[in-house]
Order: sequence, then C-alpha cells, then structure tokens
Amino acid sequence: MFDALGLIFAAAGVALFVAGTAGLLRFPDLYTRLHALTKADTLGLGLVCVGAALHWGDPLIALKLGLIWLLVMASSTVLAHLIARAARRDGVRPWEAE
Amino acid sequence: MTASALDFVLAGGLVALGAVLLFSHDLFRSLVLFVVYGLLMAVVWVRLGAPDLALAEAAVGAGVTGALMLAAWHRLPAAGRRAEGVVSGPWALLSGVALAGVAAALIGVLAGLDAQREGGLQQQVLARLPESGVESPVTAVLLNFRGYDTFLELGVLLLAALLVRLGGGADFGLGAKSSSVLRGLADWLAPLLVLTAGYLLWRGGHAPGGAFQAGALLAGAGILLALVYPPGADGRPAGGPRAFARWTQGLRLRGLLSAGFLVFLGVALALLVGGNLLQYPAGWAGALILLIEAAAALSIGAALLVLFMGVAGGREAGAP
Amino acid sequence: MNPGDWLAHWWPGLLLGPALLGGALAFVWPRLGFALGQGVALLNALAAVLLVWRVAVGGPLAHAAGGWPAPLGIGLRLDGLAVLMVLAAALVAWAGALNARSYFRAHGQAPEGFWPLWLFLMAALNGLFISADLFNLYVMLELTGLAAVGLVVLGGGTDSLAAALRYLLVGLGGSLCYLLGVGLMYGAYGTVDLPLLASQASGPALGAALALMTAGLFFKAGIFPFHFWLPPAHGGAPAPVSAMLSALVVEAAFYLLMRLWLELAPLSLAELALPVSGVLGSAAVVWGAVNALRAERLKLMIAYSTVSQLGYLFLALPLMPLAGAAIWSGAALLVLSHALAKGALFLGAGTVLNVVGHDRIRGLNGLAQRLPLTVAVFVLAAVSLIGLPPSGGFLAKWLLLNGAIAQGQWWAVAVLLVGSVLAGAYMFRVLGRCFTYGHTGGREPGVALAAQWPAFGLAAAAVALGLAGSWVGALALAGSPFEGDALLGVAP
Amino acid sequence: MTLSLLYASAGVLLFCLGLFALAVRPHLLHKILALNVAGAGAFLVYLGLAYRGGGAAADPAPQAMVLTGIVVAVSTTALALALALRLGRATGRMELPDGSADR
Repeated sequence: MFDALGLIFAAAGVALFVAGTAGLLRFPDLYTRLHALTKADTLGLGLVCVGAALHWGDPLIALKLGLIWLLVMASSTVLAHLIARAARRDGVRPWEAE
Repeated sequence: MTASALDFVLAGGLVALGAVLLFSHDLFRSLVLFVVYGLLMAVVWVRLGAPDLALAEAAVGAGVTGALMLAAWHRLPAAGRRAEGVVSGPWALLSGVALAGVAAALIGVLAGLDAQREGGLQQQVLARLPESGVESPVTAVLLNFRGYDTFLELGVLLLAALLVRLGGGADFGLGAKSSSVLRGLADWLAPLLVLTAGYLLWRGGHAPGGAFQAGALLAGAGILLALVYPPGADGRPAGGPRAFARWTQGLRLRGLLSAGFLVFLGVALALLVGGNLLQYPAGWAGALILLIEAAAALSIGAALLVLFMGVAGGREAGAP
Repeated sequence: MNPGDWLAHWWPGLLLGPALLGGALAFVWPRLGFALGQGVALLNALAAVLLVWRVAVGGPLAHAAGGWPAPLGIGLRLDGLAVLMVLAAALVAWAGALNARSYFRAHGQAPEGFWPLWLFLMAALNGLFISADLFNLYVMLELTGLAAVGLVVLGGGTDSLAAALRYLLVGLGGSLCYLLGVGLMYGAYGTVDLPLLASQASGPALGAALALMTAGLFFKAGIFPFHFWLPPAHGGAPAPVSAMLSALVVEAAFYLLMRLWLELAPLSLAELALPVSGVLGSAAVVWGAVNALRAERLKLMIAYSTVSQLGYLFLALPLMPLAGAAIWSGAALLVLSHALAKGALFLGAGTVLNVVGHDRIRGLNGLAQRLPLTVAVFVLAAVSLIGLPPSGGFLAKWLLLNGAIAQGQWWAVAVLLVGSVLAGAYMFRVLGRCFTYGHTGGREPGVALAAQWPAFGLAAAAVALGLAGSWVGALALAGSPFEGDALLGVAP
Repeated sequence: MTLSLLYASAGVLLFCLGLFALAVRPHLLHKILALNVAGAGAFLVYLGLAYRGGGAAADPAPQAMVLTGIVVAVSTTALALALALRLGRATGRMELPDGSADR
C-alpha cells in the first residue's frame, strides 16, 4: 500500500523534474528558465522525498529526507535569487513576447 | 554479476561526458561539465558499493575541485578565457593512436582478468576488524592497517597548502559585495555544516564518513563565510565568523594547518617505543584513531580552505 | 639492548621522524627554518652512516608499519641498495643545506618555504627508498614531486614558473600511469606488497601493470624522449635545489624501475621488454651529451649531462637479469657516483653564479685563479662523470662493461665508450675556459667561499667511492635478487 | 558483460582520453581538467575490480586507496591551478611557453 503510494509520489516528482528540464531547454530567457528550474527543485524533489519516505517507512529516514529537502530548497532559492540579481546587474533584460 | 541497462547508461554517460568536457571548445562549459562528471562519478561509487567514496567524491572531487576550477576561471586573464584549440600534427596523431592501442590492450587484459581474480584483502580486513578499534572497514584500512599512507597523504595536503600560500593570495575574503539573502543563508547554514562535520567524524568509526568528509564540510563552511563576510567590506558588526577569520592568521593558521600532521606524526613516533611505527597498543586503537581523526579533520578543513583561497583570493570586486 | 638491535627497531623513525618533524615545525615557525634545516640534515647524514654500518654488519632490515604484516599492512625494508640510496640522498642533502646557507646569503636569506620543502623532500626520498608497498610508493612519489616542484618555483621569475608547471604536469601524468598500474596489480593479485607480488604474480596483467608503471616512471626519470621537462627545471632552480633534483629525484624513479623489473618481472618478460630501455638509454646518452656540448649556460649543461648519465642506467637495465650481480652492483655504483658528482657540480655552479654573476660558459675565462676550489670540484666531478680511475664512475662503468662483454652485447660497449668520450668533451669545454687566462668580472669573492667546501666534499667522495668500490658493490647486493652471486672481475 | 568489466573498461577509456587531452589541449585549465578526468578513470578501475556483486560492500582496501588518491588529486589540482594563474598573470596567456628555446 505504502509502496504503491510512494511510487505515485516519486513518479509525480520525476514528472516535475522532466517538465523543469524541458523548461530549461525551451524557455526563451534566463529568468523564465530559472523559474522552471527552481520549481522542479523544490516541488519535484519534495515529492520524490515523500515517495522515498513512504517506501522505507522509517521515521528516522523520513526525518533525514525532510532535512535534505529543506536544505536543497534553501540553497536553490538563494542561488536563483543570486543568479537573477547578478543577471539584472549585468543588464540582462527579461524576454517580452513580440 | 552482469551489468544492467542502467549500468551501460551510467558508464557510457560517464565516458561521453568525459570526452565532451575534454574536447569542448567552450572552456566554461568544460568546467561546468566537470562538476557534473564528479557528481555522476559519486553515483557510480554508490552503485559499486562504496558510499564512503561517494561522499568524498561529491564533497571533494566535485565540490572542492569544482569550486577551485570555477574560482580559477574568474581569475583568468582576458585572453586566457578563449584561445581554444587542439594541437595537431604528427605527434598528436601518434599519441592518439598509441593511447587507443593502450586502451584496447588494457581492456583486453581486464577481460581476461575477469574470469580468474584473487579475492583481494576484504576477508583479511574483516577478520582483523575487531582488533582495529573501529567498526567501519574503510576507516580501519585508512587509519589502522594502512595508516602510514593516510599520514603521508596529510603531508601531501600540508605541502600543497604551503605552496599555494607562497604564491600570495593568502588573505581571506574575496572583497566582494554580497547579497543579504546569501548572508542570511550562510548565517544558519555554516553552523549546520560544522555540526554535520562533527557528526560525520563521529560516524566514521562505524559507517561511511570520517575525517576527510568532515574536513571537506568544514572547508565548505569556511568558503561560504569567506564569500559572505569579506574582511573590512561593509559596516556589519564583526560577528563570530569574522573574529575567527581574524584570529586564524599567520602562526595560528599555520599551526591549524599542521596540527593533524603533527598529531599523527607524534602518535606514530611515540608508538615506536613499544612497537612498530603506528602500531596502536591493544585497547588504545579506538581512542588514538579518534584523536588523530579529530585533529586531521580540522587541518583538512583549514588546508582545503587555504587551497581555495589561494586560487580564488586577490580577485577584483564583483558579486559572487 | 645492544646498539645494533636498537637501530634495527628504530630505523624508520630515524629516517622519517627528524625530517618530517623538522619540515612541519619549519613551516609553523619559519624563523626556525634555518636551524632546523642544518640540524636535521646533519642528523639525517649521521643516521644514514649508522644504518650503512648496521646493514653491512647485520644484513637487511624490515619493518611492518602499523604492526600489520603485508598484505594487510605496509612493509618497509632497508636492504643494501636502499641504504646506499639513503646515504647518497643524506650526503647530497647535507652538503646542499650547508651550501644553501651561503648561497642564499647573497640574496639575503633563503626564500620563504625553502626549508620546509627541503626537509619534506629529504623525508619523501627516504620514504621512497625504504618502501616495499606499491601504493605507498605512489604517495611517496607524489610527496617527492610536490616538494620538488615547490623548490623549482623558488627559482623565481617566469621561466622558473613555467619550468615548474611543466614539471608538475608531466610528473602528475607519470604518477597517474603508475597509479593505474598499481590498481591493475591489486585487482589481479590482491596485494600491492612487492615481495608478495614477486612470489605470486604472473600472467598478462603483470605485464600490463609493469608496462604502465614503467611508462609513468620513464616520464618521472626524464629518460629520452621524455626528458623535455628536465633541463629547464633543473637548470632554472636555485643551485642547491638543482643538486638535489638532478642527483636524486630523477634517480629515485630509476631506483624504482630497477626494483620493479628485477624483483617482479619473470626473465622471459624482461628479455622481451627491456631492450626498449636499452635503446632509449643509448639515445639518451648521445642526445644528452650532444646538447650538453651545445649548451651556453653552465647549469643547463649540467642538466643535459644528467639526461646523458641517466641513459647509462637505462642502458644497464636490460643487461641486469642475465648478468646479475656485476650489473646490479655497477648500476648501484653509477647511481651513487653520479649523485655525488652531479650534486657537487650543481653546488659549484651555484658558487660561480653567485661570485661571477652569471654562468655563461664563454665568460668563465680565468675562473681557476678566481675560484680555485670550485674549479677543483669541477675537475674531480669530471673525473667521476667521464669514468677515469680511480673514481666511483670508473668502477661502475668497468662493471657495466664487464657485464656487457660477458653477454656479448657489443652495442652497449660501444655506447658506453662513446658516452665517455662525449662526457670528456663537454666537461673539458668548461674546464678549458676555467684555465684560460682572463677576467671573469662580477662580485668580490669571499662571499660564497664557505659554499665551496660542501661541494668539494661531495666531489671528493665521488672519486673516493672508487677506492671503496668492492665493499660498496658487495653491500649493494645485500638483500638483492643476486645476493650471494660473485662479483665477477671486481678488481680492475 | 560483468559489472566489474564494464566499469573498469570505462575507467580505462577515461584514463586514455584524459592523457590524450593532456597531450593535445594547450590551455592549462584543460590540461588540469584532463589530469582530473584521467585520475577518476584510474580510480574507476580500482573500484570496478573491487566490486564483489550483489549489493555487497566493495573491498575496503582499494576504497581506502582511492580516498587517498582523491585527496592527493585535489591537493595537486589546487597547486597546478595556483601556478597556472601566476603564469597566466605573468605572460597574459594560459599556455605553457614553447620550451624549445632553452639553451
């Protein structure tokens, strides 16, 4: 039961990663790509972590997975901010639809 | 055990990545791909049953080495960022043909080896594990059975730190104006990194982890703080990190760098009184190994930090 | 406990302890560097002499690091050849330390980092000579290489920097080849202990691993055509450093090759593969000598002479498995006499550089009046390098010739003779200038006079080695694969 | 094909690719990258041959050797980078000068 549920969560997470990667490759400028990337990192990884926690069914492992998720979220958020800030300083203009 | 499709993808991906990063015409792309290469290597280590190596590869191989490479990129002279190309001519052709031959011959030897291979030292290590003072086989090899190698390796690290410091750029801090968001992250990430380093050090006795992984984390904390708190940059109150950076200069920094090596050397020579070089007396192995590892982790952290600063230091202003 | 037993237990501590401790302390307190350097170099020389005596009297020594016997632990051993290498390194390092004192006085003081690097290099060489574990040897090779590169950088200037970087990259490439060879060895035979491998290893994996390790060591030894990094690195470093690098660091790589091929390789493999070494060695003898003849600067000439002299050693390698004792002892004597003579030459060149202000060979007219002692060093070193009696070089070449003739290897005989003639030519080219009447210009002498005595000591030792030759030759056999064989025709 | 052979062969290929790049890529950063790639290839041979199958832990002795090797590699990489940057600042180029002129 937990296994099947875990699989569903993990699959959803992987799907988000795929979507994020597609966005990274297809989106027109730095800011939109950053947007795609961070979504995948935060929500996708969170789903994979939940899936893994369900799969193992051990609260200690779940705690560790939660910590991993928090750390990745914190660092990817800050990194996205830093990259966007540096890009704005360097004068990279956001894309506008023609 | 036969290889699965996943293994073919992993191994093939690794080789393809290596080829692309070595022969790409965009240097920056090569550097970024090198970090990916290190991370993929860490996955391979897990696959091959070596989580200790995966930790070390991710922290040191991909992490610190990647940071070193990127730091070096930022300090390249303008003309040095491009000018890409490959030496051609008869010598290049000859070496290419020769190396292809070497690769083919070696793979042939490996294929022959696959059938009849000696067992290695695993059985002996496991048999002697109870006497080694630790429960993790890798730590037992590193700090007991082959402790002499590890001791000398600390010497290599010390020498590298000494040499990098000689080139100037020993000052901490990159002189950059940093973001307050990054500073906020660093403020709570750095203590967490130090805590995790302590955990890895303690854990190394019975599970994957140990002085090197702990040292790499300490260095990571140091690099983060150095990025965020450049000495004398702006008017933020001088907190703990900056006081520490001010404190660890000159003699104290050199002392910190050589502490692990000196403790190891002292133990090795003192043990000669009653036995062989680095032969721990019965019952003392665990305590002595912990002592050595604690000192070594501090020195490794300091040395990796010095290596990074030596490569990255002295850079002109620019946001990190 | 009688003194011999005491030495038999403490010898690894004696060889590694002072140098490593001194090196680390000199790093922490740079002000102590000078005192530590002088003290440890002297201590190390005394320890080496004591251990030579111990091995000569009591036979080879062994030690299991960590108390774990191989294959689990790392084996250390001190046999005849190892203790002779330790002695050569200790003598050159001591003379270099004494010389560095006055060499750097001309520039104020030794550059920061010199003493820790010097002491670490001494320890690494000792560790390399006594290790019987292939992976431990890799770590030792890296330690040696790092310390050597650091010392080359101290030469200052862009040329030294480029030479050091090229040396580092070539050295690392060589180390990687060696490392892969060790990995193959462990994967195939489950151990990296040399004596155990000698008894167990056979098959294609052994050949492949040996080939990789040999290729790596060829780079590190700077044998033709892998010598391109050597002359600028050795020619551009501070003189005491050049002495240590040219006398010992490259020979350490040869020492390992000698061990690998004579202890591990079966005769059939050696007969198949070693002629390559003979061909490269012959080419190196001639190529190095020709470049030494063309060199315009004294230090560069001496560096090219190293390329040439190393050629003899690689030439001797394929003769060894069959001729055994004579060639083994001959090679040991050649390594020793070359180390002493080359150390003396570089230290002498450093004195010339300091006193005259340059080392262009054309500008050395009248040096014999200006620096008679240093010119005497050149003469004595030339006697040994050319191989004139009664020097160590003469005895070494005599043994090699004997071995080559006994096997009917006339090509080796021819190369030995041609090499000696060429060595005579390039040495007399310098000596001829020195004895020509003229003025060298430059600073007043007296600044570096004290620097001349250590060099003179080394050169004199190189010549005197010939007088103790049969004793040294016999000592080199202790613990070797040819122990107990008769030294044919030792007495010339 | 066994897992051991697959990864060890990949290691050999990476090793040879690395040495080739070391020889033919003039940029110093590429040379340093090449050394690292080749080194990782050699480590892969160690661990490939140490694999014992079935999810079991690998032979600890080569693991310890590779750990030592990783630390040695990062030390030498940092030194090489520091020297290369100094050379780059002195000459303005990130390549080794042509050595044929030394005499």
